[in-house]
Amino acid sequence: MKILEIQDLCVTYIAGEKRIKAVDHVSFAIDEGDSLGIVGESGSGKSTMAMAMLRLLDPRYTEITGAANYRGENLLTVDPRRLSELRWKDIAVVFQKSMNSLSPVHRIGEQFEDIYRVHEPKASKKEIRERVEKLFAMVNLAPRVYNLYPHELSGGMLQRTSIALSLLFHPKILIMDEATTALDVVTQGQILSEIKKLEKSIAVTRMMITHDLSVVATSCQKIIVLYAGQLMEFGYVRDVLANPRHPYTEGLVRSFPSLHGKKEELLSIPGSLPDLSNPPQGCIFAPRCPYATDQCRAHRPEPRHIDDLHVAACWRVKGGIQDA
Amino acid sequence: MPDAVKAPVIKAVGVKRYYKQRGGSLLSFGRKPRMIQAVDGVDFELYEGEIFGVIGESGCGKSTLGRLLIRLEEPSEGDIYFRGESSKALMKKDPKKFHRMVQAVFQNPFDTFTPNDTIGEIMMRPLRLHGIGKSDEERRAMCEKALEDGGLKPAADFLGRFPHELSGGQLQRISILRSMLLEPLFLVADEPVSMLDVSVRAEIIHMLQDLCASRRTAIMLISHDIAVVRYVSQRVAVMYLGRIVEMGDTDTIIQNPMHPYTQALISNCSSIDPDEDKQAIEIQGEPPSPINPGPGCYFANRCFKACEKCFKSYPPMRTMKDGRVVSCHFATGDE
Amino acid sequence: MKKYLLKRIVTAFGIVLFVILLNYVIIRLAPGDPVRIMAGFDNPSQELMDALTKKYGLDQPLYVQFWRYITTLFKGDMGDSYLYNQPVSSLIFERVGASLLLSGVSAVLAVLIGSTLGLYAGRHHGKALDRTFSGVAYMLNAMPSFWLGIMLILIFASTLKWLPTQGMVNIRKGYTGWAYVVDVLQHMVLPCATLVAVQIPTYFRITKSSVMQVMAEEFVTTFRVTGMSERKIFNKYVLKNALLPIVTVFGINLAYVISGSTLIEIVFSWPGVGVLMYRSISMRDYNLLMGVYLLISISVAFMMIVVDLIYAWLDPRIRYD
Amino acid sequence: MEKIKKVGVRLAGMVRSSMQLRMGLIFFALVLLVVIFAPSLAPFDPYDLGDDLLVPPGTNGHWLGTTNMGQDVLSMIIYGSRASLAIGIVSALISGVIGTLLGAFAGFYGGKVDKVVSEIINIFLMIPTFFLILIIVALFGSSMINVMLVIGLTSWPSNARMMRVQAMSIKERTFVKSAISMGETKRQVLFKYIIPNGLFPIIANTTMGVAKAILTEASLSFLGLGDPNVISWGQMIYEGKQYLATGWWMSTFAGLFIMLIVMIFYMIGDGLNFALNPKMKKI
Repeated sequence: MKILEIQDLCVTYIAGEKRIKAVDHVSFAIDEGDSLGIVGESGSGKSTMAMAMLRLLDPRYTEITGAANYRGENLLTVDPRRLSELRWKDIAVVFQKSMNSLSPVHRIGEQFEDIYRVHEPKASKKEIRERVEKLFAMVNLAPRVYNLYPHELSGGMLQRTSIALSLLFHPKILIMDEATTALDVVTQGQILSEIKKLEKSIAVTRMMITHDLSVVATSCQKIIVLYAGQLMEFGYVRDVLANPRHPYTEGLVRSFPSLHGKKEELLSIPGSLPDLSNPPQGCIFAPRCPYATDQCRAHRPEPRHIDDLHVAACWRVKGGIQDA
Repeated sequence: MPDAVKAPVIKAVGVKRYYKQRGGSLLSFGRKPRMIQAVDGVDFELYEGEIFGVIGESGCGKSTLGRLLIRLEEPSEGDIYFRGESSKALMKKDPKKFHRMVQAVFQNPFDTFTPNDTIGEIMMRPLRLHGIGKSDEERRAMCEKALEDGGLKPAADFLGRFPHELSGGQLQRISILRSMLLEPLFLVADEPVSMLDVSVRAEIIHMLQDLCASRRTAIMLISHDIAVVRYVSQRVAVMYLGRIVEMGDTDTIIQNPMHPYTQALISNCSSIDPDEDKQAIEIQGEPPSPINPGPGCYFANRCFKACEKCFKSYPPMRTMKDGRVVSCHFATGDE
Repeated sequence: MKKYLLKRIVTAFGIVLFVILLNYVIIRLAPGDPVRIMAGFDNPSQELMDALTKKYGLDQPLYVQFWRYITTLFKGDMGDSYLYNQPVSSLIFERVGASLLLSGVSAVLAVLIGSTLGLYAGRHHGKALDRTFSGVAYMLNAMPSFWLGIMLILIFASTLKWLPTQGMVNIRKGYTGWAYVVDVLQHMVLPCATLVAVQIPTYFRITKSSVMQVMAEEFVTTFRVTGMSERKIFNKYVLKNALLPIVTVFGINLAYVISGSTLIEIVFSWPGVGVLMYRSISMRDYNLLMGVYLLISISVAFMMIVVDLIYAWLDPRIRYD
Repeated sequence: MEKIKKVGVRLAGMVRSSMQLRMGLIFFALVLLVVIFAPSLAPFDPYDLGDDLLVPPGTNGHWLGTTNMGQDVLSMIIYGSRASLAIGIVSALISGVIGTLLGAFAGFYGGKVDKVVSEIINIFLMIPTFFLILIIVALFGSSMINVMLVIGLTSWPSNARMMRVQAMSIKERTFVKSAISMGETKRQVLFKYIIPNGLFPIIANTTMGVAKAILTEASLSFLGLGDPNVISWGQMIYEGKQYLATGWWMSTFAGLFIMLIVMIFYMIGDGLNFALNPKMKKI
C-alpha cells in the first residue's frame, strides 16, 4: 500500500534574478514498511526534496510545484493546522547535525517533554519520562541522558538521542537526512544495526537520505538515485546496485571501492555538475555520459520502466531507444 | 618484508605527541596541566614507491601523526628519520631541504589555497621559495607542463583562474601537482578524497598511484575509509588511541584481522554489496579519553576478548608468521 | 565553583593593581613635578611638598615609592582635594548615591525597552516597524550623548518649560517628604531620557541580531518539524538562547553604571561623581581625578565578576574550571 | 593585471551587495571634498571675529548664524570637519595597525606571547578607557597630536582581540598548513597568509573606530579638553551650551554634523561587515 507518493515535484530556489532548479520533476512512491535510500552527490537536490516535503523551505525564496501525497493528503498544500498535527506524529526527521538539533541551553529531558506535549498536552511528567526512557533503552542510551545538556554528549550519543526523539510518537514515516554521515565507522555500524533491529519491533517506513551508497546497500530495500535534481534511477537496491541501468548509477557504483572481493578498477565520472541555473538542453547527465548521443543532448528522457518497479531515465533503456 | 635490502625512506622511532590540556591564564594557579596523548609511541618504516595506509576512527591520532611527519608539529618524544637523517636535526639545520623532501596533500581542497591568489601564483610560489627555475617564465612553463600532465587542459587557462572558480576535484589535483613540483621523497595524503564527491574520487586515487609508480615517491595515505585504503595501499597500519595496534600487508589484514579492534572496525564497515551478509562485531561505547588511558591495553574496556591480563599490562608488538605486527595478548604468533 | 570565583577575584584584583600602576606611571611621566601633581595644584607650599615627599617616599628608589603609593591607597587614603579641602574618598562617597540613582534607573529602563524592541525587530525582520526602529536606533547611536541632552534641554526646558534644566532638587523650594520625591523625579526625567536613548541602540542591535541568529539555528527547525507552535518555540527556546548576549552587554553597562553618565551629569548639573570629575578637570585637581578614576575601575572590575557568574549560571555550556 | 581586474570586480561586487556601503562611500567622498576645499567653500574666515554677535541663522549671509564672538557658524563647521576627520582617521589607523600586529602575533605564535598579549587585551577591555584618555589628556596637554595618540593607543585592544581570533582560526585553515609544508617561514606565513586573510573584519571594525574616535574627541572637547588652537565640533557644542537660551544654533548644528559624519562611518563599517558575512548574503 502506498504511504507516500511524490508527483512531479519541482523545487526552484530564487536568488535575485537567478532561478536554480534544485529538484526537477521528480516522481516516485513508497509503500508502507519500505526502507528507501535516496542517494546523490552534492547538488543532487536530495536534502532539498526532503525539506520541501516537510514544508521547511522559506516560501519567499523557493517555488514548489507538484504534490507529495501522504495517505491521500497533499503535504504541500494541507492547511497549517493539519500540518502541525501530522508533523512528528506521522512524519519525523533525524538531521545530520545532531549537535545543533537541540537547544544547547535546555536539558534534553525538558525538550523531550515539550515536544511530547505538542501532541499530548495532558501527559504527565512521569508518563513522558517512562516513555522516553524506554526509547533511550531501544537506542542504547542510559536513562541519565534525560537530565543532561546536549553538549555533555558525544556525537554518537547525540545521534542516538535524535533517533529516540524521532520515535517519540511511533511515526509512520521516518526521514533520516545524512543521519550517520558524521559518525565514525564503528558508531555508524552500530547505529545502522540498531535501526534495523528497531524496525523489527515497530512498523515504520524509512527514507534514508545519504551520499554514501554503502549505507543504502546495508540498510535499505529500495533506492532512488538523484543527479542534478532529477531522478535517474529507482528500484530495489539489489537490482539497481548489481545491475545499474542508468549510466550515472553505473558510474557511481564503479567509482565506489569495495571492501571485499576482487579489486576492480575504480572509474570516475569525468566532468562536473552542470550549472543548475542554466541547465543543458536534453538529458542533464549527457555532458558527462560516455554513451551520450545526439538524441540525448537534444531531448530529455522520461523515466522508463524496466520492470514493475525498476525505473531509469535514460534513452538506452530497452524500448526507450527511438530511431534517430 | 618488502625489499629488506633497501634502506627505508622513512623510519619513525618511538614518536609521541602530547598536548597540554587547555591551560589557564597567567593568573591561574599552579595546577598541573593534564596531558593528552594524541600519538603515544609509534614506530614504522616506509619504503620507496610504497603507499602506506593508516586507518582508525577520529581521535585515534592518525591526523596528528600526519602533521608530525610533515613537521607542522614537533614530536614530544622520538624522531623521524628521512633517508637516515634525523628530521629534528634537519629542521634546525636546513628547514628548506626538509620541506623539499616531505610534502603533503590535505583533506579540504577548497581551503588549500589562499583565496586571493591565482592558481599560477599559488603553483609558482614553492618553486620560487626553493629557488627552482631561473626565471618566472621558466617556472610558469614548469607549472603549465605539470598541469597538462595532470590532465588539466588548457593549462594556461587554469593558471589565470582563482581557486573558487574550480571544482573540488580540480583543486585537489592541483594540490597534488604542486606538491610534486618539488619532487619530494615522501608525500603525506591526509584524507585526500573524503571531501570530494564519490564520482571524482577515483581520479585523485589514480593520480596518487601513478605518481607513486612513476616517481617512486613514498606515500602515506591517512583515511577513515578502509575501502579506499584497501584499494591503493600495499601495507596498512591500524591506530587506536595514539598507538598502532596492527600493521602489515593490507589484504592480509583486511581479510583476516587479528587484533580485536581491527576485527570490529572492519566488520562494521558498510559494503556496497547488498547481498553481503556480514556479521558485525559489536563493541561497547566509545574510545576512552586519551588522558591517562591506563596501564593495560587501551582497548581492553571495549574488547570482547579482554581478560585480566589485558587490564594490567599493555601488550607488546609481536611479529606474526605472515609478517604483520600485532599488539594483543591473544596474538602470540603461534597460530 | 569556589575555585572559579577565586580565580575571577584574583583577575579583578590584578586589574585594579594594573590601574593603580597606570595611574602612577601617568603621574610620573606627566610633564612637571610629580609632587605638584600629587599635591593637587600647581603652587604648593614648601611644607606641603616636603610632607608629600616624605609620605610617598619620593626621595627613595622607584619601587619603594610605588609600594608606598599602593599601601597608602589600600588604607583608603587617596589624598586630599585642594578644591574642596576634603579627603578625596569622602568627597566621592558623598556623591555616589546620586550617580547610582540616575544611571541605575536608566540602565534598567534601557535594557527593558531596547531588548523588547530588538526582540520584536528580530522576529519580524524586514517589516516596516523593524525598519523604523532600526533607523531610529542608527541615529541615536550616532549622536553624541551630551548633545542629545542639550537638545532635550533646549526643547523641553528652555522652550516648552515643562521640566527643570539643572540639578537634582529645587534647593530654593526646600521640599520634604513626598514633594521631595516628586521633585527629584521631575529633575530626573530629562537626564534619564537622554541616557536611555543613547543606550537603547546597543541593546536593540544585540538583541535583534541575536534573535535572528538563533532563529536560523538548526534546533529551531527541529522544533518546527515536531509541530510545535511558533509562539512556544520563540517564547521558550529562542528567547533563552538569545538572552545570553543581552545579559553580557547589560552587565558591562551596569559595570559602568557609576561612570557611564559623567557627560550627562555635567550637561544637567546632576550632583554626582561626574560633576565632581568635571570640576577636578577644569580646576586641575589631580588627586580628585585619580580618585574618581580608581573608584570607577574598581567598580567595573567588581561588576565584571558578577556578570561572569550570572553568565555561567545561565549558560550550562560554561563550566567553572 | 588580470588579478587586479578580478580583485576589482570582487570589490565592486561587495559595494554592490550592500546599499549601506554604497551610500556611506558616496557621503564619505562628499565629506572629503568639503575637507579638501574648506577654504573655498567657507563663506567667512572661521577665525575672524565679525561684528554680528550671536545673530540667528540667515542674518547677513550667516547661513547658520554666528557665535557670541561673531564667528560664522557654517564656516566653523566646514573647518571643524578637518579636525574631526583627522583625529578620527589617524587614531583609528594607529589602533588598527597596533591591534592587527599584536593580535596577529599573539594568535599566530600562541604560547607565552599569546598569554601576555591576551591578558593585556583583557585588562584594557575591563578598564574604563574613556576616563583613561581623559586623565592622560588632562595631565599631558590637549594638543591634537596628543589626542590622536591617546585615542589610538587606548583603543587598539578591540582590534587586537578580533585579529587574534582571526589569526587563531586562520592558522588552522588548510592553506596555512599547506604554506608551512611548502617551506614558508613563520614570518612569511604571518604576513603573507594570516594578516591579509584576516584583515577585512578589522578594516570594518577600524571604520567603526573612526566614528568612535570622532565621538570621543567631541566628548573631550565638550569637557574643555580639546585643542584650543583648533576649531572642533565638540568645542562648538561646549561653547554653545552657555548660550542655549539666546543662541541655540551654536550647539545644534555642530551636533548634527557630528551625528552625520559618525553615521557615515557606521554605514561603511556595517556595510563592510554585511558584504563580508556570507551568511547574511544568502538571506
